[in-house]
Amino acid sequence: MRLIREFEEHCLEMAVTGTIVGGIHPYIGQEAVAVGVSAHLRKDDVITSTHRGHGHVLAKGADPKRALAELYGASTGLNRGRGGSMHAADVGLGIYGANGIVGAGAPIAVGAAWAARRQGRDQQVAVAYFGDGALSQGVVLEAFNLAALWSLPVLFVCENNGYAISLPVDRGLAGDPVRRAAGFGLTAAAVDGMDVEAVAEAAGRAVAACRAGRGPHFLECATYRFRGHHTVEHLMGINYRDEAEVASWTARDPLARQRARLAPAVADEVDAEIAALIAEAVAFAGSSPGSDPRDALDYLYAGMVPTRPGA
Amino acid sequence: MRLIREFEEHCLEMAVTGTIVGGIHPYIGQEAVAVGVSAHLRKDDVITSTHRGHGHVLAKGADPKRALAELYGASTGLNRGRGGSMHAADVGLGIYGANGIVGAGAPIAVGAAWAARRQGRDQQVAVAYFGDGALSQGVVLEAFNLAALWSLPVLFVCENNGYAISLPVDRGLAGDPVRRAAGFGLTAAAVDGMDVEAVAEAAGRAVAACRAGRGPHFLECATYRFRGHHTVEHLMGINYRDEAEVASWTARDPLARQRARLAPAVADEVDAEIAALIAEAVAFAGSSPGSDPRDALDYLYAGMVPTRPGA
Amino acid sequence: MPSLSYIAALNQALRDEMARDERVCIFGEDVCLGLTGITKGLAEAHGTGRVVDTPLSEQAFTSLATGAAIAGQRPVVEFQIPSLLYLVFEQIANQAHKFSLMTGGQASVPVTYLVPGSGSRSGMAGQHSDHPYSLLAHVGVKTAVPATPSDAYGLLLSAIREPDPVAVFAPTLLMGTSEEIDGDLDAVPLGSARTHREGTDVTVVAVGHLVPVALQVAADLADEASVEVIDPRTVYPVDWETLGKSISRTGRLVVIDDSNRMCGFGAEIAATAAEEFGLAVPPKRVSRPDGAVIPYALNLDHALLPDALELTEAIRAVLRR
Amino acid sequence: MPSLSYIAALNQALRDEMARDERVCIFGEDVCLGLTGITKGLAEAHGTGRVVDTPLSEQAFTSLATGAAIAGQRPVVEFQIPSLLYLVFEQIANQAHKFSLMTGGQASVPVTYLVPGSGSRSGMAGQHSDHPYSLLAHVGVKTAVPATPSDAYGLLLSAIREPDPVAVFAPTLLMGTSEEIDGDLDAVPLGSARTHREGTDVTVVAVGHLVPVALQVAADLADEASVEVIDPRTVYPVDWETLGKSISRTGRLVVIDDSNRMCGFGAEIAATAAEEFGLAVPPKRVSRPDGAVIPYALNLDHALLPDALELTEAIRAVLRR
Ligand SMILES: Cc1ncc(C[n+]2csc(CCOP(=O)(O)OP(=O)(O)O)c2C)c(N)n1
Ligand SMILES: Cc1ncc(C[n+]2csc(CCOP(=O)(O)OP(=O)(O)O)c2C)c(N)n1
Ligand SMILES: [Mg+2]
Ligand SMILES: [Mg+2]
Repeated sequence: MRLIREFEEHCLEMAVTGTIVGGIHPYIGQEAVAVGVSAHLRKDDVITSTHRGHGHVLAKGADPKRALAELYGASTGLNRGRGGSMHAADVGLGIYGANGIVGAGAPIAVGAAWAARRQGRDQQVAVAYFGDGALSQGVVLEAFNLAALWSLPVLFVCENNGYAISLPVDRGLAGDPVRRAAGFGLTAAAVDGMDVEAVAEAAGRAVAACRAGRGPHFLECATYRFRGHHTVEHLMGINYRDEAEVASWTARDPLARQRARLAPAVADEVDAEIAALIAEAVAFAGSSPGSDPRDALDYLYAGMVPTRPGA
Repeated sequence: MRLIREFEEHCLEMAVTGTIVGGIHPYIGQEAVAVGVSAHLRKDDVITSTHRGHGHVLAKGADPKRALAELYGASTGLNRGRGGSMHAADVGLGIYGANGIVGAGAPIAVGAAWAARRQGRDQQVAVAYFGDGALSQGVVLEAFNLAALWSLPVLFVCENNGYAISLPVDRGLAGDPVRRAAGFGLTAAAVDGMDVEAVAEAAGRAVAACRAGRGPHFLECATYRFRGHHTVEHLMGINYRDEAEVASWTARDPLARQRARLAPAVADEVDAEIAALIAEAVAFAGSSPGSDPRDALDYLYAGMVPTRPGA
Repeated sequence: MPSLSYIAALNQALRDEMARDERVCIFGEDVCLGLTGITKGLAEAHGTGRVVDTPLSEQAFTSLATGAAIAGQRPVVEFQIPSLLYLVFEQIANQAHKFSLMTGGQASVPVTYLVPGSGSRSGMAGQHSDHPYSLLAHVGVKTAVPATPSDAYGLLLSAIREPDPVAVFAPTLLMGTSEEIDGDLDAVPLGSARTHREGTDVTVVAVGHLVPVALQVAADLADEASVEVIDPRTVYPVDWETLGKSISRTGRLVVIDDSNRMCGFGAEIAATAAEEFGLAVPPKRVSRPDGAVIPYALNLDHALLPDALELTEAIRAVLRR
Repeated sequence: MPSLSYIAALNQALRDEMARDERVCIFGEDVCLGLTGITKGLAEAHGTGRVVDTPLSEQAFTSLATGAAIAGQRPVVEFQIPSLLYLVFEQIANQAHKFSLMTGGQASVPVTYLVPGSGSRSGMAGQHSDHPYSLLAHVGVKTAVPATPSDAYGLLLSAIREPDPVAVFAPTLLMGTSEEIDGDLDAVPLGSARTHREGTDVTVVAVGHLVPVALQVAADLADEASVEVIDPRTVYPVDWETLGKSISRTGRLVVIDDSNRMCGFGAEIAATAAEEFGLAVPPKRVSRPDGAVIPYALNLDHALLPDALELTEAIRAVLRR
């Protein structure tokens, strides 16, 4: 959690300076979800992530150096500087990408689970992360049906942070998430997404059940983003959440709660380790080269490349 | 029901002779649904229909003469011969069209309901018909959410005829329809779709509740199509339903059941009336002119018409 | 002379048309807050009954607008990302667009699809940087790409008043621009091009944010050549008359637009010019490459976009022939 | 010489490739039954683990194929109606197509989108009669429209083997055709045109079911003119070399294809020819009209489709110049 938090704090600064272009969707406040879930994931398990993906990607094991280099647009980045924040991926680690389109990752995860079963990798699971807003997106609901129908090992993790940009969940969603998911035959539960141990426990049960062939699961994690939807929000000075609400959630900071459970010396040690990792990542990303603009279309096709230039 | 049945029997013949091109999706067997629901609809209520739409359209009050003329491709048809079976509409009667894309009508009905409320027509309802297959279509599920969220006067009528073409409902749908709909906050119920009085009773309750502002409703009607999915199926000689199953459902023919409830003389009178109506429709459609091919692009735009020809 | 920004112009068009016509209503994500700037203040002015925040259900609310339109409303639907048009392509191209012909003219679908922030957003990468107006033009949806604040005002007004579906793209690179306005703002008819600069040697057809680029290039080249710059304003329908007259006169054509080359808007202009307008020399297109996906890193992003340098070279090349 | 039908050719390609490559699997509606004919017998041969009947969830199963492809499968996705591509445009254009570039080449998405019964189905009306291959070409998805059974076999084989997404359209009007085959069937490379008839006066570029139409017209005009008929076979990528050589030689071009005129495939061919291939006279396109919606009545349906008569007139017109 500390790694994600520090990584993002650094990104927030770099988004202001313009080293990171396009801004980011900060995950700060939601770290317990990605970390609690990932505690049960193996390297060959697959995840699909969202526009708010740094936490998922790092928790699944992506190298912070290459993740940061990606955000710097460097050729050493996870995606060689082609993807940036919203598309960060490490396919070799089963990270099938953050995604700029809400809900788009869910059926991709179902596909990975289908392939795993087809290929006899029975123990493998796929995790689809998405927000509360994505529960109104048709393709996500279609994906629920496919996963349940074919009893695939998919864990759908809904990070309910209360808002889809400015839309409160009760103005976006009729009914409640768990009941909706259950209506598709998913085994569904809710958990406190501000407590990494609670998430880990619930996710552990769900992942084990998936691995045991007991079909897809759905986990609603009640959480909160401490920052704006996207870094540009701060510049715009818009506001749709009241201060008391924000304060009541920041008081439940998952990092503080977890720190309180650790011996202070251990916590300090973790902090120091993380600080070193971040420093290393910053140095790496900062000294990494960009790409030659003549290579802007590299990787467009894996097979025959038919592309003509624009002029 | 008799009108729909006879209308379609005639269409089946005409699809074989080629007078009706493109074939039809016969509604035969499902008549109780459209008729039971429509018993409670007023002229200004709106419906959206499906590829299997003749029953819905006729039950809502479309003129059988012009409906048949449409299928003959005549300029006197409901859609002036431009729409055919899959797009038959009578907007003046609130019939916003059959639809060639499964599930596509559901959000259109929600829009009509939204507009009715916006315009102060509080008593008006909108009915969206669709099949069991459509319950797996994202846009239908999104429409459920919008209707429930905004508490709109929409009745979703799911005609569960057991199959989406060759796919049995239990191989297409995880969970069951009523539970799925309820998961979106719809008031949901199931009814015997082979009994017009049962449908009428359930639909009556639902429509009244919609008119009273008690939000959207969902009605699953268990029914069966007595024929193939589409007339072309007969030519192809494909088969995916076993004979005993078909027989068990045809034994529950909604027309026969209803006839048994009527005095024989009354039933005979209805039959005679219908026969006359059909004869009139056949004469009308058969003597109606087609359209001039130079007018093939008429109605493409209601406003400025910018179209250039293809050669 | 008051100054009008591009965003304010779109906002004003919505404001005026909502005041004039009760039937106009707005659907979209975060439209009450006015996240994109375009709908700012409208919920306060007209209530959340007419300015409606939607859940992330683009497909359903796009067709909801269709149903509402048939029932007598004049909905405007805002999309936060240009590629969301892909998500609702069925609802626009196969439902709304076809309703009028399929019903034999019983009803049409007066919906406006508003796409603020189209084209590259400089660092928003592959899924947020498309400019898919050529797709809508291909299927026959009327489509405007206003290049100036006053055109933005006037075209949006016309779009809302048109009885058919109309898409309006507001390119990201114009969202921050302003214009001095003298006189009243007025509706701009769909299908009417605007000749921004007259010239005799070559016709440059430029779309959206590339109109100011073309004007700058024309000014820079003033000593070398007399460049006519025309903005079609709507990419469908195209004002063939204005374009044809100019191209027939100059005999030379360069078209610059920000969609992919293959089957893009530039292809249509070049093809029609070649067929009908008596070109003296081969035309040239400046566009994105075939099948372009915009990379994240800024220098790579920019490398794929049509720009002033490419336009300059293209103009020089057609003049050399 | 055995006779091979178009449908049987597609079926054979799937059969052979499934036998050759374990990773190939099929998703779609009613594919086990083989409703469209193309997948007939495959479920029996390879099991319902590899030939998978899907619910009506086109968007989810299209992206499911994407996920499965990244995970090592080679899915073929069948769509029952050409306009279902609109419904999944997001999943194809914004997800599958972009994955390779966006991830810096970490993985690509080898999925084949199979569209049997494209174009008019004679009486299936507005929503079942489109031919939207130009849309895929515009966004950069490799797209084949085979005109003969042997090309259908060979192009589908190549599509499945290609590491990128590829769409294959099987026009309705060809589904009933057959061809005498001598020798073995083989893969046909994407991006390789086929010159069906050599000629010296004019180049006709024809797509899909309009290839036999063009050949018939060329034969009928044999006394008047020497007509070269080329089938690009893939509308993206285009075999510019073959087309360019022919057009440069004849100096005259007519392109006939079954998509809408505006920004369609014909526009691209005409534009590129005008730019690069040294046309002696203006080119001509034969296509559907701008924004066409196919009406139900057969005579109206046919009135909007490109046909032999229009092609004959277009050829005569370019020869007259
Ligand atoms: C399909 C789609 N619609 C709209 C957007 C624009 N958008 C990006 S994030 C977002 C809100 C998402 O809310 P939620 O799913 O709750 O995730 P959160 O941002 O709260 O993490 C919106 C509307 C998008 N990217 N994709
Ligand atoms: C979105 C979409 N997918 C596929 C099709 C092809 N198709 C037409 S009807 C049908 C089955 C529909 O099943 P259901 O909804 O149960 O209605 P029924 O035919 O049983 O009345 C299919 C797959 C279509 N028209 N639209
Ligand atoms: Mg949220
Ligand atoms: Mg059914």
